[in-house]
Amino acid sequence: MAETVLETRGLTMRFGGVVASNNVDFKLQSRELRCLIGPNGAGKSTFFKCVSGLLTPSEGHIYMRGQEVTGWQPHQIAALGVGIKTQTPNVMDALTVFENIWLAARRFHDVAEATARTDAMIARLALGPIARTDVGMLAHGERQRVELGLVAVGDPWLVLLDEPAAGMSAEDVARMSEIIHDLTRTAAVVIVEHDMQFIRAIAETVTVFHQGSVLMEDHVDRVMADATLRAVYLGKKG
Amino acid sequence: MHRSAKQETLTTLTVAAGLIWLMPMLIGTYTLTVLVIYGMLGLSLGLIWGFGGILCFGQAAFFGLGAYTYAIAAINIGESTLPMLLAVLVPAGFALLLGAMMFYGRLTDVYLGVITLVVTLILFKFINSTAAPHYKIGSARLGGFNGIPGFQTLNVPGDPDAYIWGDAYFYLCALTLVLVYLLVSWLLRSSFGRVALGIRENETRMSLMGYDVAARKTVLFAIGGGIAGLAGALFANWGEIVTPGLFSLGQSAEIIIWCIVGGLGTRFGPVLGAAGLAYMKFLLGQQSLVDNTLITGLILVLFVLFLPKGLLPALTQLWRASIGRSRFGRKPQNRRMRRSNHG
Amino acid sequence: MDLSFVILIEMLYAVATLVLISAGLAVVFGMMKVINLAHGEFMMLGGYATITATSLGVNVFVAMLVIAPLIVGLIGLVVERLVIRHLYGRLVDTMLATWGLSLFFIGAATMIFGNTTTGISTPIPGFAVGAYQINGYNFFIILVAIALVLALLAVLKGSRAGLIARGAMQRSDMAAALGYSPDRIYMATFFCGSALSGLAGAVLAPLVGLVPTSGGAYIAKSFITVIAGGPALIAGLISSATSFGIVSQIFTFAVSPVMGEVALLVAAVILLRLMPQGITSRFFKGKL
Amino acid sequence: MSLNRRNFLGAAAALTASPLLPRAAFAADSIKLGAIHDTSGIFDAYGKPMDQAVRLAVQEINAAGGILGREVEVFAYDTQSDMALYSQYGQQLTRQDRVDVVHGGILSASREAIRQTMRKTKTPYFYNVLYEGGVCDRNIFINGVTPAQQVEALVPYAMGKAAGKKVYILAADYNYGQITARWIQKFVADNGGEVVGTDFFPLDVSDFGSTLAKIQGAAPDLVIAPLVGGAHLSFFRQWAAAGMKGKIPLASTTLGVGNEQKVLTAEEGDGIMVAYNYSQELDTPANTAFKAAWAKAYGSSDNIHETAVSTYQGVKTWAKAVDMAGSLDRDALIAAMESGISIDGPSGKITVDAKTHHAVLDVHLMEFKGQKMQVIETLPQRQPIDTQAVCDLGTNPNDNTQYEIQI
Repeated sequence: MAETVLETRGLTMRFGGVVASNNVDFKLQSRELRCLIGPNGAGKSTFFKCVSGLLTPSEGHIYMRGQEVTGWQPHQIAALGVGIKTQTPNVMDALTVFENIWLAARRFHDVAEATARTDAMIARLALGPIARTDVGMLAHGERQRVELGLVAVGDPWLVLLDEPAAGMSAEDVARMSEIIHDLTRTAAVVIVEHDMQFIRAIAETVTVFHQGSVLMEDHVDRVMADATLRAVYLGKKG
Repeated sequence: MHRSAKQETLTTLTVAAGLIWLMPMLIGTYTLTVLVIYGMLGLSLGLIWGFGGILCFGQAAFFGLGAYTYAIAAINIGESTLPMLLAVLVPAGFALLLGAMMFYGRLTDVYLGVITLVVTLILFKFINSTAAPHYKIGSARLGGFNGIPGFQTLNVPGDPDAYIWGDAYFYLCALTLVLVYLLVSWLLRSSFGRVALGIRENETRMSLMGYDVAARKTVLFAIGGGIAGLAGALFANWGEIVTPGLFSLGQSAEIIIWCIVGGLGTRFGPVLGAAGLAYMKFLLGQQSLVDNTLITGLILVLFVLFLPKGLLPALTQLWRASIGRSRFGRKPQNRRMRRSNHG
Repeated sequence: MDLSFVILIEMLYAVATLVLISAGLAVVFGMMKVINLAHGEFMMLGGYATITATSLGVNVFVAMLVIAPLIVGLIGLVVERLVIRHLYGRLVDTMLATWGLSLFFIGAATMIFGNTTTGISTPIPGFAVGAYQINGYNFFIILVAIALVLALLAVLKGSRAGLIARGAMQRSDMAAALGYSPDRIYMATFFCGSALSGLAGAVLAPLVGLVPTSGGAYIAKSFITVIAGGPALIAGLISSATSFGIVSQIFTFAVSPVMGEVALLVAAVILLRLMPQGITSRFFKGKL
Repeated sequence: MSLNRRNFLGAAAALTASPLLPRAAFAADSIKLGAIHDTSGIFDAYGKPMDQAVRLAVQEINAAGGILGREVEVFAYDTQSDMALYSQYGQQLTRQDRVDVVHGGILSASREAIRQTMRKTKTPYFYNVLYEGGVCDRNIFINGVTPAQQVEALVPYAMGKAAGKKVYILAADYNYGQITARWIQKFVADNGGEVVGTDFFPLDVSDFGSTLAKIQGAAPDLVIAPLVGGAHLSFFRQWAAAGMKGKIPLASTTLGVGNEQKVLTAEEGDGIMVAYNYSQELDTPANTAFKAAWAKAYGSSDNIHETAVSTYQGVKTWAKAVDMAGSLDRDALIAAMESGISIDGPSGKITVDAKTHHAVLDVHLMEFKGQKMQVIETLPQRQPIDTQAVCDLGTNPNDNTQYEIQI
């Protein structure tokens, strides 16, 4: 019986008079991979920020592995063993690749163990040649990969990724898919994504957001075939 | 990592010993003492600003608090050991409270600047208006604008009549600075220091990695406050009087200028900037052709415009560019100011 | 009755003074996101410009309202060209550079005018309210502050230049896209901001003894007022000046002028702790 | 500018210790006089003329053949209105330059910053400034007026000019102001008056609007305002601007020390009552000669003020005592100073009080008129009664305290 690692009940977020996220109920089983899609302004990013602690929801509850985490700070949520990656590459530019990943590992392990895990992660991500380079000097795709390394090195059981494939080359996207699949061996993964190509490549179940609410939730192929969705998605996005 | 740390400590000790031996032949020890103390004060801001990204417009508050704590405690106790300790703990505690208030309130850059500036002003205005006789802590009158003179100066622990002053006091201050410097180096090499660097670079990312950013910044801020307090106590012993001027914005400004000129993100830069600029001010007091404030201001503007990284990083880069390239063929790769020695 | 009227006037005067000393800083910060820490020294220079012009025989009101703003505005223009424009987008660096400029101006003024206190006397006589004599000049300051706010409103809302400026305030690239050089806009804004600082310094000059370090007394207060006001220029300026002015005057009358100043500072700390982005980030959203 | 250059050259010459002037007339080694004043920064209005006074006095001494046949050489430092630099230059003077005497210090804080250094190194120290009184230290000589000397004379005179007996006090919030306010309270009571309010203002307060309202609420017959510095000057402006002048008379123990009578307009200043040891308007031969000498050396005598004159007189008194002692030995000098020595300076006769090392001097009651301090009446040879009440170096030569005089 799979454990529910993430659950929201009646999650609502208002900004002034605007309801960005409206009464969202959401459930995620362990080692499940779920993509959140929807047009711009559909509320998926707001949902993501609420779950990762960057925003405190106006109403509703968030549970992780059965524990209520509503209103927790991001660092408290991350400390549970949740890996989070925000939209734009979010790394420490003036530090080297090694230092970036080492800092993430050090949060959960002692110095020797953190160093060993960092080396392993660098090898796994094929970052070896640039391990001693400042992240600020790297290309966009490499930075995204480094950030994925930060997320993965802590052995999370839940991973939240906001547009991991944005602005990447096809080659980078392929490598990214591989890493994400790797992650699902130990963790449940939530991905907010625009890139349908990428979603088709990796997703099974997707949740579609529209105007702050969950419009539908189904297997990717059925969702893609759905006429309502087409109207919503393509109508808005053109 | 261990080897390089040991090597660096050795280098620090050698250079320090050389300077402590050489400098008294060039400059009077009395002046040197205050340069050393300012160096420590510069280092305190260099630590929290250069390595923690916390721009504090009120470092003088901790400096003044350390000096006043020492003076008040020394008058009441009549022996200097406990007052010295208090002079570190009280400013550190104050910084801890202030830091917690600011960082848990998620205040950043400009807003942080305003709060630290305002708190310094409040302290200054308060201390400045304590001339009336009822402002007393124990048997120590706060003295308002005139400050507190005539307190017990540093003595050999346990023996209040064995004063440490003159040359001995210079060597003591210099040694203390070396110790603080090594302590800061150790701190920055430790995981705590590396995390602080990470926070300086990207707070959000670090908190998403599970680090309690507010707590870490608060602790770093308190350490900086404690070092500034120590410098303040040493300064009180040197000047044998404490005045509200220690809390002034002008004093805060000078500390910031020292760091900018010396080089942010380095440990030695702020020390160098502090000692160098303070000595320049001392020399300028012996002429009256050009106003000293004008020169200080000009230096600050020129550095921000043309050498924003400060002297030390610029010199290091120059050194690497000329010597480093020819001998090791390694290109300087750091975009910003810091180098790390992991692994 | 007389006393309460006097207190009311003093409160209005305190608010007006805060508006006046903060306006220049607020314009520059609101439009350009530049904190000009030499603002106090611009005020000091405005004071000296007034005194010098008056001693050369210029009518004191002309000196205060025309000559001082013009001269300080021009100084600001030079500063913008030489220093500020190299630092756009680097908030902390501009703060440090303008702090350096502030020291530079103090030194320069010391070399030119000396440290001896100078000043001019108030050009408006006092008058009686019941048993109390009131400084008539206070009314002049209140009037100038009101006129200043109205003028700012008119310019920002009513004129083409204001429209462009507001656009630049929101997004600097948009103004550029519309064919206006942001460089020009910034230059003009800094000129206006400096001129306002000069005006404030000039208008306040008759009330205080002027020395080259006079600016220091203003910069902290205006800095606090502007930051606590938050993103909306005029609404922020008025709301924070009003809150701080009233708080400080209550404590001034109840306790002492020092406690008034301390109360202002404490209020600022509490306010920023509660509303880290300033008053108008919570209230008056999207207003000017 | 020429003045600045002279200062600079003077300092440079002092530093290299090789004056270019012909020195054949003097014995081989000169007498070293340390001078330490704020000649830049916010206190330079006080410090610059004091520095000039030292140089003028030394110039005159050397022109008359020096002291003990030796030339006097000035070692001057500018403390830039920074208290930390006092400690620094104080050490420089005593340890490095090894001067024979130090004149200087302006604020009480600056005096306290160097007093112990002077005492430890046995360097005689002359503090030539009016101050709050109470310093009791055998190594220091002070020739400025203390509050009791001023207030004792000023209060009865000012109260005589007032319509009633109610007095309001506005004082600078630091040591000097606090102590002076207490002396005013005492002398007001002694003269049968009543103090209806006392307010203290830190030195940076410049807005007195609320204070004006408060004073009017209390409706006093006389306001005495020992306010200090540039910011406080605005009180006198705002007082006049509100039309209070002519309604309630005003007295001060500080206004005019920095030549403030020249900054206020005649309309603002006229009628304010003060009491000092010196006014430029003193019509004595000594003062006329002094002003002429000053004008000859510095171009104009406009910037002479009380502390400059005190400094001038301090140097002259020291020179006389060294001559009398016949040596530069500190204890011989102190003995000579304690012998009841006196000089006739621009401000009148100055006698050293052996018991306190303070000065017995003339206090002149004055009123501001047309940007000048007109002398109304001279009270000759007033004793420093406040310090005398607590300090007796004759019976207790090792005393080293600044007493807070209980009134």
